[in-house]
Amino acid sequence: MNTPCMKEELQVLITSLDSEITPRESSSILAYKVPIQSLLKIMTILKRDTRFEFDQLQLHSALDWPAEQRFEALYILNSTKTNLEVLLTVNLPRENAVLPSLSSIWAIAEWQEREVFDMFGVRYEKHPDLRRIFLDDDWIGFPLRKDYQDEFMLRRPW
Amino acid sequence: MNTVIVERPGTGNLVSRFFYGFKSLLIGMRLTFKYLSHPSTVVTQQYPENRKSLKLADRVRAQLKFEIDGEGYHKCTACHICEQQCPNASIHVIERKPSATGKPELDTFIWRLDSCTFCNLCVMVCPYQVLKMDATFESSVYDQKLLAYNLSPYAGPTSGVLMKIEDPEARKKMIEPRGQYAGPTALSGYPLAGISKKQFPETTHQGGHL
Amino acid sequence: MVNMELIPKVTSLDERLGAMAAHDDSPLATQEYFVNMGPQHPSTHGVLRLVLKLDGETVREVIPVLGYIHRGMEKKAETVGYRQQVHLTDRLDYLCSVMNNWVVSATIEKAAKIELNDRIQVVRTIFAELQRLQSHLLWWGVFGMDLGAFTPFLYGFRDREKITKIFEETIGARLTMNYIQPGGMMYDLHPTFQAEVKSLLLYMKPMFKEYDELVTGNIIIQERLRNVGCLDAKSAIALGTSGPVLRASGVPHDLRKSKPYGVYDKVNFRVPIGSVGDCWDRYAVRMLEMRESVSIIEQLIDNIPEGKHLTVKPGAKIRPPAGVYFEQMETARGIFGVLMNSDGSEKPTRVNYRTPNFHNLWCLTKIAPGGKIGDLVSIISSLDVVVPDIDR
Amino acid sequence: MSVSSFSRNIVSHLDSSPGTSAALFVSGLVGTLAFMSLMALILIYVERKVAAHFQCRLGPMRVGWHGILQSVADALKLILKEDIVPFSADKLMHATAPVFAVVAMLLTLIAIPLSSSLTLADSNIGVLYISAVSGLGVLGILLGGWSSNNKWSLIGAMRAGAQIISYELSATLSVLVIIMLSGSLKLSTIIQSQANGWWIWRAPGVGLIAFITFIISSTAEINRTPFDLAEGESELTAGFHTEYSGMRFAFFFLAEYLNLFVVSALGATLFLGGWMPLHIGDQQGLFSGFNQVMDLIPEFVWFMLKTASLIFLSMWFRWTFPRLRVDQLMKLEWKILMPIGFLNLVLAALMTFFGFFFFATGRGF
Repeated sequence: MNTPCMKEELQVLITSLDSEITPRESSSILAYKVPIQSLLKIMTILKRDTRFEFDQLQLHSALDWPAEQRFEALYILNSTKTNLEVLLTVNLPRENAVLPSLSSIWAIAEWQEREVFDMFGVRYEKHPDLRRIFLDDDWIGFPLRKDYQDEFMLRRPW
Repeated sequence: MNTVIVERPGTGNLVSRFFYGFKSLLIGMRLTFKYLSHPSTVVTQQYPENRKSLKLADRVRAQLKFEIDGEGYHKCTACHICEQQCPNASIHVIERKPSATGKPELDTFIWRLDSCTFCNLCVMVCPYQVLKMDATFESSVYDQKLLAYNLSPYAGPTSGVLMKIEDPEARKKMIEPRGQYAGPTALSGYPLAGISKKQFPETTHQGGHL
Repeated sequence: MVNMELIPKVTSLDERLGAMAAHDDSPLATQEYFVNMGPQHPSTHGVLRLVLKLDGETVREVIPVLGYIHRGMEKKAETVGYRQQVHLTDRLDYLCSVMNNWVVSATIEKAAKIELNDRIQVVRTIFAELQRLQSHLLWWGVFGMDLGAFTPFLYGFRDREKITKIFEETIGARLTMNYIQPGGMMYDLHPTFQAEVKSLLLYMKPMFKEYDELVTGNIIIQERLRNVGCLDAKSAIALGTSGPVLRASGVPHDLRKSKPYGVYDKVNFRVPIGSVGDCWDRYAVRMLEMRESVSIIEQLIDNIPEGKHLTVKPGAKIRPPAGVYFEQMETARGIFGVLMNSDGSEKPTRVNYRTPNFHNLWCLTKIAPGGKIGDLVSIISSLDVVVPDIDR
Repeated sequence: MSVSSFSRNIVSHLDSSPGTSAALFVSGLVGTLAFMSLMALILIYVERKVAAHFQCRLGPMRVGWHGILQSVADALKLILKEDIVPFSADKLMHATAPVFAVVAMLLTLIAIPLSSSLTLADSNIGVLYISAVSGLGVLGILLGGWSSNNKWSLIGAMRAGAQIISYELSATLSVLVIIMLSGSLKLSTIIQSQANGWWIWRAPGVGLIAFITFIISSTAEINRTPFDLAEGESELTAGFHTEYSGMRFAFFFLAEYLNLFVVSALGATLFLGGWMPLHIGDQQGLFSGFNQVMDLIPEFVWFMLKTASLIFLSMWFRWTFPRLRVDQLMKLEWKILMPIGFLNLVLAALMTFFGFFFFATGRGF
């Protein structure tokens, strides 16, 4: 099932999808940088591909790179048939961060995206129910941004 | 993959299910009656009464303690490794430099039970095995402030330094006794007596923006 | 580039509920009403809040409202070093703390390229399976209690206590263990460990028969679980479920088999899967998993190789090279994954937990509508949610 | 003073002048209340102990020897507890509901014959009276659930209403079998008719089926597991008494346990011969020696033993079975118990007509 040869085929497939796809260095699993414009298209193709069948969105999260003024959205796709997994990352600006919603492809994305919105403030196009998920509706700020501060945070004195 | 499909509950007409159901209820009642009729199967431990016979495992982590030798001395050199490893800043090592020797030595070793998660990292990293976890679990008090302990019985050098001095009186001069609640207390949500404001800079509210 | 019209307005819970409340004006329509199930409710297993739209006894819509035990674990994880990461995961899914520890440790080991010996792998596998057994026993008891039978709860806890005792001997803790560390385990096995585990296995085997007599065979249980909360394989996958919930829907996806870690590739065990995906299948899959856990422990307990229990010095600094690291394993509730981003310093810049309960919970919104309140209770219970794991 | 002489005193009081009737009324009321409270306290203690041992526990052990005073301590605690009434509750209804529940039970209690002489009111429509008055209890539950202004309470109350009214049917059907066999509505006559043997075995099959139906439906009527949907704590937090605390909660609790006692006593009276000792055949028959030995045990003890065993059975159910779902509950009544009850009634009618039961001589038509 999960053979090295299949992994190579997957690499070939992903790089052929869009000319702007580049491998993401320094990652423990197979990872690619994807341009934001073609994200929805690439995800749809990967979901529908009969050979690999990435039927699960295993994880959706984001990284904050304050020095470069960007977020990096992470999508780990997983296949319950072939057990392959691949990490796709999308760079997006920190100001007015918007991503396309994947909830039409994987149902679980609806809530994963709500979490990323709650923690990073990334908003999603065509999201069916964009609300905060863990924090109060009137919470100010997005806690997992690196520059987040509030009065309850304790600082380690040493 | 070696899979197995789990069994489904039996189907059948109403009559057979009715009799099956009757039987299954009786089987369940037989099981519970077995336990009722065998008082030896009772597993209850009556805790405060059984204190004397209560036997906890050796490794139970319920309280941080100092290893104290027969003379009442410890081996802590105030190296701060445990303090750095503590994930919750529950340990605060305060050292002093007596003018006689000029060498840093332990003054008080503050350990906060209220924020400790008993992760055991401090015990693991201690280079001199000064710290140990103890099974004393009855540590509830009525005031949270009483959960900040000083573990060190005295302020002074390690047992290694002290034992080199022959004269007990001279040793006594080098050390100063410290009580269980001596010294200032480490990080917390509220200030405790003896902590300078400087150590805890006020954080201001700077919320992000939508 | 950004089409502002497509971005939905950020709403609040009140607005969401207000939109739901639009009711039918026809004279025959019955009045639907909202009930808050939780945050304090006996069968939501903690502080999970479900807003229910009910029509009499029938559930029309379920909206989970989270965050009542959100502690900002991921933010906290950014402030502590790699060695301190492990004990934080004890507090996520507190019933699988050893397995959570293992995932974090494995991520750090992968990042920092720490080698492990065979003893560590075998002992970790044994502990993971003991934990799975322990966790499922608790679930079994609570499941019985949610369905109204109080006695299984006590029996489950009685037998779980025996495993907890074994943990207490070797680890020194009963719930938040912090046992598996990057590079090995905190302690070596207790001298009596093997004997105790063997007597436990002998004890457990007849107990499974008792569980079947008391609960599995019971007609009321069978009728309450059969064809309740059916989750078909396709939506189970799309909703991101994992673990027993996914397998009960007939998808044989088990990381222990498909991406073996520890020594799972060296032991024989079966993966129980369901056929319908209802509450019964979820129940039966877990019951069979307990038996498989016993068989895995049985195969390993006599074959623990010799070796050190910790391959790195406990005080040594861990500084993995910069990069994203992801590791996932099969805990008792599903796939627990840890994603860490390192910048080469002593602390990770981002830690993300892919928790099984967060992903398993949402199928509730799809399978609960149409059932009765009692069905909702058995569905929640069959999903085996642990709320701190959802909220983090 | 033995029980029979005590009751003879009561009877002699009844014959005395009307001036003493006020004193009699007060003493009767106080006596019933005392008996009721004592019975509830004992039952709660026993339930906790029995439950504990079903579950490999010890149960209450601290207050008194083996926790024997535990329920007294609990009662004291409940009396001293703050009486919380929800802000938006219907205050009057909220206060009356527990009283309804207790009074209904109190009224049923007076018709139960504790022994041949110790009966407070041996009405000639005793069975009818009991089934009519015990129906009042549901009013308390409905009122309590409705007036609390809490949705969980309301759901619980509605469930209880539907459940009790439905199961009243099959309970009555099974009681009808005994009425038909004994030919009387008077409880003492029903007991007398079992002098040659209890109805549970004397009417082959029919008696047993009626007994099982009665046990199931009466368990449902008093809202005990597996039919505790009205208060099922895992579904409705506490059902109709979610918003009750302190003494009012204690009243519901009291009513629940007295209900258990009344229902078991009624079951014992109808099917197990009440205070009548275990007899096989009449005094001249083959088992006359056996019957004489059985007569040595006092009637009151017989009655209490039978009631206690039925109470134990109910506790056994409660600590073994899970709860039914609300639609299954209705299905069980209307699709299974009701048809069986009707069928059984027809069989009983045939049996009575042909005198087709054991020791039918001198009875029947």
